[in-house]
Order: sequence, then structure tokens, then C-alpha cells
Amino acid sequence: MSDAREPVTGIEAPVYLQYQFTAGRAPSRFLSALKQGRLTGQRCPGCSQVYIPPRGACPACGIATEEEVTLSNKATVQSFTIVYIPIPGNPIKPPYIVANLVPDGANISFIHLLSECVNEEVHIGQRVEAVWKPEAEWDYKMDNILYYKPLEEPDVPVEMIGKLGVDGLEGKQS
Amino acid sequence: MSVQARDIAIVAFHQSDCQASAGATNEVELIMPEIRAVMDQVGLRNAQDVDFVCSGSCDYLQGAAFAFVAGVDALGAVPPIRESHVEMDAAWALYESVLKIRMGHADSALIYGFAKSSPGELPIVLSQQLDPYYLAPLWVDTVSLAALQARLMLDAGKITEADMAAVVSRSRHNAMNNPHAQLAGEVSVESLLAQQHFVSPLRRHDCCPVSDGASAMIIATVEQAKAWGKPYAILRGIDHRIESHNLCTRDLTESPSTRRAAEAAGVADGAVDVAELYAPFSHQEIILSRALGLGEGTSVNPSGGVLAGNLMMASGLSRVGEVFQRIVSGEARRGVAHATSGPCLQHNLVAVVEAA
Amino acid sequence: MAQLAAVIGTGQTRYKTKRGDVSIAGLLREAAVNALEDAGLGFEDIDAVVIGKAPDMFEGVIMPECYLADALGANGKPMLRVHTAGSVGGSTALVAASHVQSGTFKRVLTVTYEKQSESNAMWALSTPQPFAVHLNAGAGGYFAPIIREYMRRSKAPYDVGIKVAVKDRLHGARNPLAHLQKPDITMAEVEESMMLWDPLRLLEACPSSDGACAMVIAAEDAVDSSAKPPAWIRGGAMRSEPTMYAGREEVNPRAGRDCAADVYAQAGIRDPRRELDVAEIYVPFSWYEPMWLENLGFAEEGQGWRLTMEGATSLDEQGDIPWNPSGGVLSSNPIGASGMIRFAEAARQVRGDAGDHQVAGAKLAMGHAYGGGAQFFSMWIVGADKP
Amino acid sequence: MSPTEVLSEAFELGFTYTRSTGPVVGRFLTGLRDRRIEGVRASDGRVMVPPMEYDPDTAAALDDFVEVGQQGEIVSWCWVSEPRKAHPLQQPFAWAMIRLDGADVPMIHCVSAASEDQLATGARVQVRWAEETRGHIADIACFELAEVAQ
Repeated sequence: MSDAREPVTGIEAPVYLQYQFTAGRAPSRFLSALKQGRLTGQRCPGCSQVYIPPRGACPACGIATEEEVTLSNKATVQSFTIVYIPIPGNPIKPPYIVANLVPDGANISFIHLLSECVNEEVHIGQRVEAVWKPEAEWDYKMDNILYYKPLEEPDVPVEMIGKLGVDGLEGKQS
Repeated sequence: MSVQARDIAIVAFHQSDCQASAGATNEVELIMPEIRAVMDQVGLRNAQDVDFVCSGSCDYLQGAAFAFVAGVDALGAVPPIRESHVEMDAAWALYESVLKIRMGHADSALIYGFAKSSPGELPIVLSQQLDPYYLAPLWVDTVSLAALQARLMLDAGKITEADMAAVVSRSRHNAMNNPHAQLAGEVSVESLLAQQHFVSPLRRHDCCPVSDGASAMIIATVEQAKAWGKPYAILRGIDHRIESHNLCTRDLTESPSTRRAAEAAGVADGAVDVAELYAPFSHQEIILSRALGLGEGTSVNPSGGVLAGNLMMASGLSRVGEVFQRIVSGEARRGVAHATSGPCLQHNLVAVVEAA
Repeated sequence: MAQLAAVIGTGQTRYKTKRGDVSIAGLLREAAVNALEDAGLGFEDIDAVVIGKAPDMFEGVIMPECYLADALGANGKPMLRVHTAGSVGGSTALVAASHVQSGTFKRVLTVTYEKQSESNAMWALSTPQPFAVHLNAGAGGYFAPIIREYMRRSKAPYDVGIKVAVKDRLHGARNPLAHLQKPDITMAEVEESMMLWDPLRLLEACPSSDGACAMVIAAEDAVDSSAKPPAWIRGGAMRSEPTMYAGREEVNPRAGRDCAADVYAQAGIRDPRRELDVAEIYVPFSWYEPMWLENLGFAEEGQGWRLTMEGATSLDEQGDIPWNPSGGVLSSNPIGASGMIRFAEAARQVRGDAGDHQVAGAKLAMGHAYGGGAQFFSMWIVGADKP
Repeated sequence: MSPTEVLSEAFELGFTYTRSTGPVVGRFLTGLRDRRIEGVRASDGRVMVPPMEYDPDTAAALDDFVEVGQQGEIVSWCWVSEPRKAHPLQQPFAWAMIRLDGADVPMIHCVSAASEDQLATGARVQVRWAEETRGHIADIACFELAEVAQ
């Protein structure tokens, strides 16, 4: 648009809107527990499956969830990707691993970073453990857990992923 | 158009309270109680027991993409269900569901709408539905546009400020019998007129409040409704029409699209006992009443209408639900419901509901 | 019961990274006018307009039907806006069809679009929210782990995705509207392209495009305006399931299987590979071809990749069931329109209207779209023969 | 449900969109940059400012441009006593429908005035150009009451 004789063919349209976000009841309980250093899920009264992060409903049954369950810091890699591109607004440097992780005691995976690992050695069924920030830095945030790191434990057979109790492979199934 | 091939029954309806802020309640938590309520009215388990589900919501109201995807978590959609969504008021989700039943792909449908409008500055958020080159960059808010429309009405002698206040007074009065209303009470026209202007010529009470909440409805073929054995009303006709996006080419003192939708829906085919009109601003109720040809015999907005509480994306569906409830309760035999979308009544839907 | 309906006109824009020469309305208009001309109709002949697109945040225009009414000649008519995530192009076509199949209208115009160059797709698909972890590295980051699980289960060779990427780009080179024009693409070029979300490389992912796609759908007694034969709608189905639930089968989602079973039953199809002549399937990431071959019943579970590697889905290898002869989503991806492009391309095939990417003698074709976390599905079957 | 803290946080949803205008909108904005106002003639002959790309009645593409005046008459208006942050003016102001001389269809823009009682339907207003025009609707900074009564 510097040349005044060139016709206008475009405009910039800054659309910036301000919102006050309030977390729902179930997410608020989840975040409050995280601030205390606990990872929690909610158990569906219908199908008994444990959800993380809890959203207040069992998506399969469509009924409200209420019962809070404390989950393990240990988890299993359900699957993962090695990401080579930066996330907008995130300081993590590529390549990094984003994994679908099922914490022991839960029946569903959530996404988090995997670190302190050799990227080429990460695999489905691998055991990992949460690495928390120092307690003084805990906030109402999932990134109180900085990342997960590999554990020296036997792999979980694929058919068992998502079915471990809170005590892991050694404990009873949920 | 009127419903010729398959008559459609409205079987259940419920809406949440209109709250100035739903606070710590997310979409799923807003929707679930309403869906539970309509399921219980019919005696159904969850969305598995209907043939089709359709919802209405708008991502920008709460500022998150894919709000409706979270809504699916409230349905019990395992095994998978037939489901669709309109980024419009759920009255249009009702319309889509009616077509599905008419074409024989469903005998029943669950419809719901929901929004948390309180997290943002709603009149400013909605300015971004205007022309993206000429108006949206100026951030012309929806209250101001309605005020321009009201001034046109006043200048043309089609209404007085007292007429507007009378609409508000009746809304607040009627809302005293509506447990879900946000604003209710006895207020005189004189006391309303004594209030200062907000965006002149509008006063604050001429504008609907911002409300959070949800509503849900179940419709079915008449055969299915009979099989369920619950009271139902007949959705006799439903139609909707849109107008130009250029507000200045429209005659804002009339609502030709409402008139057209009303003709197609068959509003004039019988007496109208009750009308629930989606008029977010007081003067718009007068425009709509005229466009629908309503007279003395019609009780307009017995719920208080949206001036008493406006569940964005659900208020249109709620208007249909309000008429349904008055018909099954025996209060009315025949009613008209109206929904609107866009600035200054740009897009209007009209439904005719009758006693079975 | 459902009235017969047929596609009597399709129209598309040229797909590009940025259509800097048109407004948003102008983009839709181009597709709409093309579809109307193809149908031998004008805006005045249309009874209702149905539009669809992905989230409003892509263009920052809220409920855009309000602004688009004039451009689509909708004033005084019903106008509806559908939004079902990435499947929206397909579900919009089905909603438009229901306007006719319900016996309510004679001729409906439907248009879907995305003008992705107005913003950034990665941003618009996962806008930041408080208290959330922002690890969403775009759609590829979401689907890559699911692809990895498919690779583990099926023991497919590593280069199946590369083969799909090449095949669909060679198809796209036959389609003058396709965004990516790569007639000389090779397996080596795809393999050497930058790894984005391991195991997905740059050339195994869809581009980000501006574009619009439109169709005119007409009732049985209104199909004669077009010079071309109608594409009869033989079946249409949608399915949704939650994004996440315990035990969800993410590689081979039940919603997709159920949706396919429904649409095949309507069209009387028992063996899709043999009975269908061509399919336009939503494959935004290369590996989704073998995955959907299985999900849609073209191959046994774990065997889909064999069809791909044998060339069964390739026009250039004279495959028996060409998939995405238009080049597919891997060649053009205006998200909100991508599903409808699949549906419209299926119609073009059975109308004998697909130019250099025509499958000879195609009589029965499938259009497919999916969205969200592969949880929303819409499909249709169109045929040259009246049902 | 056990009592929980209400977790609330402000956030901004924003993007600077890059819009291509197409020929009609582009021509109008080019005119604004040059401090000219162009409308378009609709199928029924009415002159519309800003120009619509497509006729509201016939859906025809429009391209018969007409330059119009920089003064006009207020057709409707409202007084914003408490401007919102997003509004173009932060002092109390009016939004108005303004029919420019030579146009038939009004346009919506803001009007700067000292107080509400200075404004009336039918009042004459004129464009106040932005100090720097760049090809944007805000090149018209606002309208203000016309200096010379007609």
C-alpha cells in the first residue's frame, strides 16, 4: 500500500476480543487437586471407567461424574509423535515428543510431553513417570507436571493399556 | 411451508434458569441437566433412544472453537449417533430435525441449544457478524444498531417511547410467573420512562439482559409420540427467511422476512392464542407482532420473552418450547413461536404449534 | 419417505494458498455461480440456501450467513449454516439434500468454503484457553499417534504413506482446480520432505487452501435444467461419537464403520470395493487412506495398505477402485469445503463430468468426510442410475 | 458436589486477519485513500454507499460506480453516552445512518458531536478524514455536523 497509485486489494482486520474464562465444576476440582500435587480423575457411576481430565460427564454414558479418584504418577505410553515444528506461543524447542499417556488408575489417555528420553527408543507400552515442578511453583495448571520421563519397568502389553489399576501392572486391574 | 407429509409432535421441552453468569459451569455441565429433564419427561434413557440429535451454539460467545464438540459428551453417544450442529440458534436445529423426520430418516429427534455469553462483551462480540470490510472494523455494537432501528420507528410515528416501555412493563410482569426468568417484577410505564437513556433512544430496560444457559426439546412423528404415551402438541408449520446484510437497504421498521415466514408457516390459518417472540429489544416486539398480524386475542410473550432473560443460541428454541408448554397445559389451543438471528431481525423463523 | 433428489450442478473455485483477488463473499460466489451455470439455473430458481464451514475463527466473521445472504441470492429465502467440524462439507451436503428429500423444496443451493489465508489454521483450530496445556501441535500432531498405532497393528511397510502422497498428487495433477500441482512428484521427494509429526512428513500432509465448493440439488421433477445427467443420491448418513471415551477405537472408529454400514444399506451395497466405481474419501494425512480402506470395508482389518501398495486406488496404475482421482484433500484443503468437494467430485464422476481425472464409465461413487478427532462422519453414495 | 474454588482468568482471543477485498470493496477503499467516496448503482438504479458487491434484490454482481458527495443527511442516529473500548471514538458520540448527497441508500458510521442535543434526524453532516488515509473504512475518521447549512 506504499505506492498511492496501486489500488487497495486488502486490509488488516485486528479482531481481538476479551473474555473472562471460568473453569467448569469438574475441571476446577481437577485443577485444585493439581495445585496440591495430585493428579485426579472421575469415575463414571454407570460404566466405572475413570476419566482424566474430568469434564463432569462420562462421554460414553452421557451421565454426570462425581466420584474423585487419585491417580498414579506412573503412566503408560499409548502412542506418541515426535514433533519437529514449534507450537505457536510455546517455548519448547523441536524435536520433542508429545505422547498419549494413560496414568495408572485411569482408563483414558491424555496428552503430555515426554522428555529425558532417547526419542528413537520411545515406544508404545513404555512405562513413564510424571516429573513435577518444585512444590513452590504449583498452580492450577496441568503444567505443574513439566513432562513425563521413562521408567525402568517392563512394558505394558498393548491389550492392557488403559486397563491398569492405580497400582500399575503389579496391582489389580481396574 | 406447512408440514404436509408427516405431522410432527413436540413431546418434551425444558430450559435452564437464565443466569447473568453460569460461573463455574462448563458447556457439558450446562447441557446435561436440560437433556436429562427432557429425557425424563418422555421416559427415555439418553440420545440412544432418539433417531437424530441436532444442536445450536456459537463458538465466539465464549471464545473457544468447537464448543459443540464438548456438547457431544453430554449425550451418551456410544454407540455412535446420528448427530448434526448448526452455528445458529437451536430453533434452526429444530428446523433441520424437522426435515430429517419429514424425509423419513428419523422418527424422533433431540434438539438443544446452549451458550455462555457472559465471559465476553456480547454486543461487541456480535459486531463481528457484520460486513467484515465496512462495519465490523468499526465495532458497531448490536445495541447501537437496534437503537438506530428504534429511532426510525419513533421518527416514522410507528411507535412511541411509551409503547416501548409498555412492552417492558408487560414482560417484567409476565416474567413473575416464569421461574427461569432473570428479570421480573411490577414496573410501571411511568417509572420506566423516568429512567435515563442508555444508547438513546434505548434505555437499558429496552435491551434484553445477557444470560447463560441451555434448553432442550424432543420432537417425534405423531405415531412415535402416541407410542410414548406422553402429552404432545403438533408443530403445524415452520419456515424461516433471511434479509440483506446491508441494514440500510432494509426497511427496518418492518420485518418482511417474518411476514414471509409466517405466510409459509400458515400463521393466518387460525386464531393465535399465544405468541412467543424473540425480540431482544422492546421495539422489535412491536415490529414482530405487526409482521405476524397478531391482534388483541393473542397473549404475547406470556413468559416475559427474552427481555426477561436471553439464552443466546437457545432462546429461539425456548420460544417454541414455551408455546408447546402452554398448549399441552391447556392454556392455549394454537400458538406462534418466533426466533431471530443477526442484527435488527435480519433472519427470522416462525413456527405454528397447535393442540393435538 | 424420502423423495428422490439429485445433484444437477457442481461448482468449485480454483484452490490456492491465497485467493487475494476476491472478498470472502466473492470466493463463495464464484463456486455458487459455477454450480448454477452447471445446473442451467439462476439465483432466482433457487428455493433455499445451505452453507457450511469450519470454525468462524478462521475468518473472524461470526455466523457468516448474515453477511453472505446477498452474495448467494438468499434474501427472502431460507438460509441455514451447518458446522460439524471437518466433516462439515459432507454434512452440509446432506442437510441441503434433506431440504429436497423431505419434499419441502425443489432446488437448493449449497455452498461450503474456507478462506484460510485470512488467518492461520493452526491457531484457529486450537485457540488458547486459560488453565489448558497448549501442546496441540495442529491436526497432524493429533493424528500422528493414531497413525503410529495403525502402523504397529498392521505391520505395514513404512512407505505406505509416501505412496499415498505420491498417488494423490499425481491425481491432483490431472485436476486443474487442485491446489498442489506436482506432476513430477516421486517417492524420494516425499520421503526427503521435512518430518513434521513423526511419522508424518510435510508432503504426507494436506496443504492450507482458500476455496469454495457448491452444488445444486434438485427434486426428481426438477432435474432437467442441466445439460449433463443428474447424479442421483442413493444414500446419505452421518454419525458422531465423543472425542474421547474409555476403550474408544481411535484407529478404526466405530462411528465411521456404522456410518458406512448405514449408507451402504441405503444404496444396496454389500461389497463396496466391487460395487463402487470410485470413491472420494477425506484423507488429509497420507496414512488415512489405508486406515479408511479398512474402516469403510474396502479391505479387511490390517490389509488396507496392501490395496494402496498394489495400486488398487490409483488411476495411473489402472486400479480397480480409484480413491481421490481429484487429488483429494492431500492436494487441496479449504477445510470447511473439503468434505463437500469429496461429495461433489463423486457426483462429477457419475455424471461423466470429471475431465482428465474421470474414471471411465463410473456409475456409482462414494463421497466421504470426517472431522474432529475422527469422530464426526458424513457419507453419501451417488449414482448415474435413478434408484 | 464438594465445594470447589471458582477458577477464573481473563484471556484474549485475537488475530489480525489479512482480508483480501476483491474489486468492489477494493475500489471503494482505494477511493477513501484518495479522499473520494464512491458508491455503486443497484439493479433498480439506487446508489448504494458503500458499494455492495451483489444486488440485494436480484443478486446481480454490481460494478456501475458513482462518486457521491462528502456531505449528507442523518436518516437515523443513536447517542452512545458510554463508549465501549472497541468503539472508534472514546468521547460520547453518535452512530448514524447517513445518506450522502448523490446516494440513495444510507451508510452507517460514527458522528462526533459535543452533545446529544446537537443532533437530530435530518441534520447535515460531513466527512472528517483521518489524518492519514490508508484504504480502510476508518479513513473516514467520523462525520461531524456540516459547517455550511444548505
